[in-house]
Amino acid sequence: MKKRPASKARHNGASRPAAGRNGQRPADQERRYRIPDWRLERPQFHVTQKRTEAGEVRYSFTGDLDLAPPPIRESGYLTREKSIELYRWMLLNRRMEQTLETLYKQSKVVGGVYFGLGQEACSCASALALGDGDWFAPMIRNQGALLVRGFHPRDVMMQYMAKADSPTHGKDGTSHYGDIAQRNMVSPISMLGDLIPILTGVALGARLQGRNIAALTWIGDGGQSTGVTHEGLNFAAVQKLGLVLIVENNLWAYSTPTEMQFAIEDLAERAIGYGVPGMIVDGTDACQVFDATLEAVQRAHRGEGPTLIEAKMMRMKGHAIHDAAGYVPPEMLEFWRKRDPIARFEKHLLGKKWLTPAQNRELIAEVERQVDEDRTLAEASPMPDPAQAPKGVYCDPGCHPITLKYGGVKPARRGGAKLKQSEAALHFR
Amino acid sequence: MKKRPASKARHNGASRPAAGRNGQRPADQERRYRIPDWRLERPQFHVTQKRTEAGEVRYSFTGDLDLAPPPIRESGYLTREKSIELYRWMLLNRRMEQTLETLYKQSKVVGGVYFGLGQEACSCASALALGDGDWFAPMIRNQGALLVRGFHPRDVMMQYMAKADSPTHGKDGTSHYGDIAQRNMVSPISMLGDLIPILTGVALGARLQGRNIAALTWIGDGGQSTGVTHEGLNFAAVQKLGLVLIVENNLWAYSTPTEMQFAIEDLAERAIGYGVPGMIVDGTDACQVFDATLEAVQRAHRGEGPTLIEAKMMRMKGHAIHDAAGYVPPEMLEFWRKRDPIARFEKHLLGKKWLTPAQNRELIAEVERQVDEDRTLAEASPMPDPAQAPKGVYCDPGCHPITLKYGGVKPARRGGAKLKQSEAALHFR
Amino acid sequence: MPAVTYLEAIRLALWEEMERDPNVFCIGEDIGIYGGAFKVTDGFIDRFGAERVIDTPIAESAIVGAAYGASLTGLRPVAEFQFMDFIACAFNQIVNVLAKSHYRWGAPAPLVLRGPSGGGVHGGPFHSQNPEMWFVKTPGLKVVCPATPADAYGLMKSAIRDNNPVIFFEHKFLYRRIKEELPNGGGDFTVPLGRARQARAGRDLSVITYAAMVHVALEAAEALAAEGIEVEVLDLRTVLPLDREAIAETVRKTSRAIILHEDTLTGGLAGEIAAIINEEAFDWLDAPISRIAALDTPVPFSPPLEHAFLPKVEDVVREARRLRAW
Amino acid sequence: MPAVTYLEAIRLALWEEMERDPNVFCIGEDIGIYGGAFKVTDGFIDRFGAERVIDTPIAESAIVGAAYGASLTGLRPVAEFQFMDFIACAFNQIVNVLAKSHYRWGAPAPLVLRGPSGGGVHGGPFHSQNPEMWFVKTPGLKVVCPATPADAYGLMKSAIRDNNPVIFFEHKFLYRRIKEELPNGGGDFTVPLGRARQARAGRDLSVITYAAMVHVALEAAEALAAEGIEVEVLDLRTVLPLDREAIAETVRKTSRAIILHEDTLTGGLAGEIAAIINEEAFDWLDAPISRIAALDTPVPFSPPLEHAFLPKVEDVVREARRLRAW
Ligand SMILES: Cc1ncc(C[n+]2csc(CCOP(=O)(O)OP(=O)(O)O)c2C)c(N)n1
Ligand SMILES: Cc1ncc(C[n+]2csc(CCOP(=O)(O)OP(=O)(O)O)c2C)c(N)n1
Ligand SMILES: [Mg+2]
Ligand SMILES: [Mg+2]
Repeated sequence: MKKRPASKARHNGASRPAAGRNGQRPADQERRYRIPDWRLERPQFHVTQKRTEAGEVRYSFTGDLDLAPPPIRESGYLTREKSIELYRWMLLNRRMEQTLETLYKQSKVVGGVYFGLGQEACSCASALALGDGDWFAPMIRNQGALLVRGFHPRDVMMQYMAKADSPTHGKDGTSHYGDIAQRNMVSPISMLGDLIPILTGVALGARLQGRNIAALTWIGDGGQSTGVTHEGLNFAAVQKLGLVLIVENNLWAYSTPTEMQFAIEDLAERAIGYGVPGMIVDGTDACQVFDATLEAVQRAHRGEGPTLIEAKMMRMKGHAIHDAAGYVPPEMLEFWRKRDPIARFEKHLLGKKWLTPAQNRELIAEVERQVDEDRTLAEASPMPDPAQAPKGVYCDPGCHPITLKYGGVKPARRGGAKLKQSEAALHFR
Repeated sequence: MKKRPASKARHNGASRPAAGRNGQRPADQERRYRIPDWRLERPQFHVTQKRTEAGEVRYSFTGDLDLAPPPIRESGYLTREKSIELYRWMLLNRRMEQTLETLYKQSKVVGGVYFGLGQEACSCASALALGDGDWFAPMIRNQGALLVRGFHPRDVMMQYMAKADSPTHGKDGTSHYGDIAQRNMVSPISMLGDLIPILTGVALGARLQGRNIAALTWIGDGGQSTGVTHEGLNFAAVQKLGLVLIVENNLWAYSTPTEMQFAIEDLAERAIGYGVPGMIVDGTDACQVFDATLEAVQRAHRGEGPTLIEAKMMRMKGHAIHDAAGYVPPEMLEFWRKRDPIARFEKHLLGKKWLTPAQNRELIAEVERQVDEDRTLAEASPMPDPAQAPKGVYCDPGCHPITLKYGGVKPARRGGAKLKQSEAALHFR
Repeated sequence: MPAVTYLEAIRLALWEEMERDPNVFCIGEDIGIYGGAFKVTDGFIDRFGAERVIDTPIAESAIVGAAYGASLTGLRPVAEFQFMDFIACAFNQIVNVLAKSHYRWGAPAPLVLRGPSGGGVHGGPFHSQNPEMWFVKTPGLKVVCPATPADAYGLMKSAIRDNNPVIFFEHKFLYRRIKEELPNGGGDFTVPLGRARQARAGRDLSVITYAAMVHVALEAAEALAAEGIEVEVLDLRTVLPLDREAIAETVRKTSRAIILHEDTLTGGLAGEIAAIINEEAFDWLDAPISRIAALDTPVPFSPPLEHAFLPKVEDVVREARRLRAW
Repeated sequence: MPAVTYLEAIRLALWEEMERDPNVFCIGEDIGIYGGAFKVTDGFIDRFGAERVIDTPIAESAIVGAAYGASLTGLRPVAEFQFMDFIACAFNQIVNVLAKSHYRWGAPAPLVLRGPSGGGVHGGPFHSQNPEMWFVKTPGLKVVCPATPADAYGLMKSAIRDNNPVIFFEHKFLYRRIKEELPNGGGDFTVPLGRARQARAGRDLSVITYAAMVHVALEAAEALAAEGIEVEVLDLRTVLPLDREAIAETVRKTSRAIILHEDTLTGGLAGEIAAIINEEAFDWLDAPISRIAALDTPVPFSPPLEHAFLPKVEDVVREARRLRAW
């Protein structure tokens, strides 16, 4: 009988003292886990509910505010060209959202607008780390990821304006659309966490067809409290499926600080309970996000299972455009404003001379042109025809061929097992 | 601005290297957590799906089978008297279940029968560690806990026989009943994990009324995969509520081994991700279970929040009586049969001379008498009157007074805050 | 007392109940310092403290489970869903635990689950649903869908004082669109659960409806009155339990019935009511019962699509004319 | 080919579909080596391997989510719920993700969610439910409730081949109680979704029903035939989409209708069908439509209580006599 080593290597490199045989051990055995933390600074913040002297309950804040913004961590993978591409996506992401804000103010948007301000590095760099055959499913703040993966600013704009030519033709809004034919994108779902088992299933479907793919999705510091997050990640871990889960810890979940969402320091610690690698990056550092995601993607491609990456940053606007975020201690915004991901990356590129100031200006101008053009196109699209409202609930015969993304399952043909008679659960006779 | 120490003590005693300021650290930072493991042996088992030469897929087993059963770990709390009481509950638990099996074979049971064979120490010792004002909610294998908390074997028997005098009067079966008036017991719910937020809520209700109580429930190695387990434990951790969660790792979830339920060694590791104390005990050692639960209960009483205790043991029968458990490698049963919790505890008590063989025989005989008497009473109860079927769906006026278990909420009266006008979310104008 | 909006009426009722009974408490996402996504509990935390206005993690099953647990200790929790669409995330707890609690083991569950539902605000497929039928289908629950500020106030008080789990759907389209003076000069009053209200008397035809559609029915009734068709509008207010007598009575009086709801048609409440009418007033019926409901689709986002999706005044007018001519 | 039970018919259909189409796979709890709680997939893992017969952790939302995800890559997952009662734990994924998928963003979800439902086996409140109305109420889903082995076989094949999410309720009371020879000599055949079946022809009265109650209706029809009342029994087979024409046709023929289902009364399918009859056959009706359904309670455990809870042959006989005499 082969014995299993007591301290076998586990995904997160966990180790513990070898099991003694019938020997009593101290009651405080320590376990060690590696949670790589790539950040170049580790600010501590603490937000609690306190009653003010005026008798109101407000958030009270303490934190490391006096840190100087760190440099960008050098990437092990990003070439000059790729870096500039990434920078461009981030610019496009921001510019598009600024334009959405304008459109909103002009009452051209239906409903609200969600922003990823301050989180562009996280959305864009992670999406850029995916390979062609990989899948992703954005959350509402990952509008940059859509651009990276081949959608146009006009697609997003038309969604917000509920136009006929939007990807969903007005059936849904915001960045709630997807594309299984070309861009391997699963549409966002409002219910937080639902995408996690779904992306796990996408990876499962690919593996059944003989391909280990990466399936990337994001979840907030708030959304990770949902049960489906747990179910999905655990299933991915058990099945060793290539889920790449980026936990976007932007310190707030709508109006609620992280302290009221979980009782641990770092959400990366959650990885331990699933036996998957977990790590921490600075979500405002595009290089860290890119490298960490790329390594997770590579792991997925090698069939080594899921990875949890906690990206720390700050939601720099309210929950959506209607929310002035008056509950957020202003010092926090101040602190993070100095860590603007685009400004930091710009400085990094300029500093490395990968980008000259002139090239930078041209890039910015070009991005603005593109957004303006798209805006014109988007505005020109008509509203949908009401006759479309009842259509499309079902995929009726002929409506869609079902395409096997990776060529279909090639079953290993086995023996001559035949269907045999079987017994039902007896006490339900 | 007060800075938060980077390595402040956390619930599970987690520590990590102090955060360097803007200094790059190695990418493999280690974190240390204390997961006390009180077991006196730490067998390793490993079950996987393998194709046999005959072409069938079956479980293949490797494991530490050659260990000699360890002694019982001395309790820090159990007096002689309490130990004998505990032993008696375990005997009663087993004897009652044996009688249920007999009743089933005589076709007197409606539906199936669930057993806690091999898990009596876990059910009884944990329930015994609760104080009077504490609450509990058993799972199907914790029938021993019902006895400890004041129900009679006849109550359980009548439930299984669907009798009119059963606690639910035939409305529900098995151990699916509860008692909020006297015994502070929430009825089991089939959907695994649902009890966890409920017990958290019970503790919340008590705290609002000024009492820190312990609220104990159990969850299986299988059931812990459910989303609601995550939601409930996380909420308890955030609110520091006195949930005591005993994870009964009996190596199987129906027909599925733990290896296919989670990708970690020990479910106690899950505690880390919630920032709560987690530990491991031998579930067949009544002293370990009692001491660990008692300390968790004391922590709850002190308002220090939840505790997760993983109790390792083996389900010594099939999932329910209909299930012959042919899928279980027989070596595993063999191994654990030598670790019968009752036999071990009996030996412990005899060895300590806390019980003489004569006393032991008398105790056993008395337990048998009690069960036989209860069986007679239970069998004599009539089946319910069909006219009761439509009744009791609602608690109509007068049907129940709502009793405040801990005297009700005494609100801290605050200032003269008045209801003022308010704005709705703007983008839903 | 000045007129209050539908939203203010709900806030007021909730506030007063918390003042009256310290065992009432609120639990939900962002309900504390923020005061809730729609600001129903704005300022509550200042008055009642973080102990009784509990901001939770985003975990609907935990919220419902914890509310139920607290109710077992005798308290009366009021749980908010940020949007009632998210009630689907706590579905199992509601239908399997709460609804069966009293029948299975005699434990009352005096709690309220409340939040905004309904469309017409371009909320799209995940922020516009009318999920009442999931619960009307489940014995053991009570389900409330008020249409007016006064009813919202009085029903909220009844819901909180009830010993059963009550699901309270607040129609978000109405939140700030309708205003009225509360009866009883602003003093405490309740509206009993399970009783419909005659929103308008008429002799020619009954429109049986609830929630936002009551206002559509009333508008249609105005228009039809000009044509000499006198429409009676029955506002159900509570959809579980249903007021069978009131339904029977109005149909026996008018012999023609339209059932109108904003929820989708198939499996909607209209079927249930059609069956009740059939059982209670078959011999009085002079025309088939007409159902007007939303399209059998998810709620589309774009205004022209959502407009096509929702039942409209002209639909009621058209059906009324058709039935009248039957 | 020998006669097969309802359960064997389902197994056979599933097995043959997995043989025919390698892109069909099974996922669920204990479905592998154990072959499922009711042994529907017994031996499947030996034939198709652990890759295509996937035993999961106990996590219904993960199962449904993963099945949906896999379907997006073109596969056709068949997910088992150990009991359909546990479908409540995946409710949000089903109604908000699967059902809306095609409408929202054009992604078909060719998958089947299947498992045992229904009472009569003393399973108690958590192992006996008929949860079909939660889904009939939700546009975008299809819902199947077969009553016979042949239909179970043919409908399972159609469900697997359909490009929409299909919820397939297998009535556990029928699993091993009924047997029949499959048509087509045991060769492959399908039964289209959305089409009812005349289970018995008659001129005096229609009983419209589905699943296990079809057999109750047929037994009642036998008894009534002896009294000279010729009952037509319509077996709906698919409850979403409903076969409106077949419903209209039988009522136009007999002018009297009983709707019978095992699900509880309020919010049950009978209401929907009553409305359809009203819309399609009002002028033909000679008596009120009668609904026979389970009591509006959770499913009680004890046999005498469950017997009182469930609709019975004598209920149908009594109602048939009453309607006949109207
Ligand atoms: C299951 C569920 N409950 C509630 C909501 C409402 N809601 C939408 S976003 C949000 C806050 C999310 O916070 P977080 O996950 O941290 O993401 P962030 O907005 O910070 O990016 C809430 C409560 C939801 N979408 N889903
Ligand atoms: C949510 C849910 N899904 C499925 C089931 C069916 N089921 C009942 S017990 C069981 C196995 C439980 O295993 P475990 O949690 O390890 O407990 P054990 O039986 O070993 O004590 C399953 C799958 C259930 N009760 N609840
Ligand atoms: Mg956040
Ligand atoms: Mg187990």
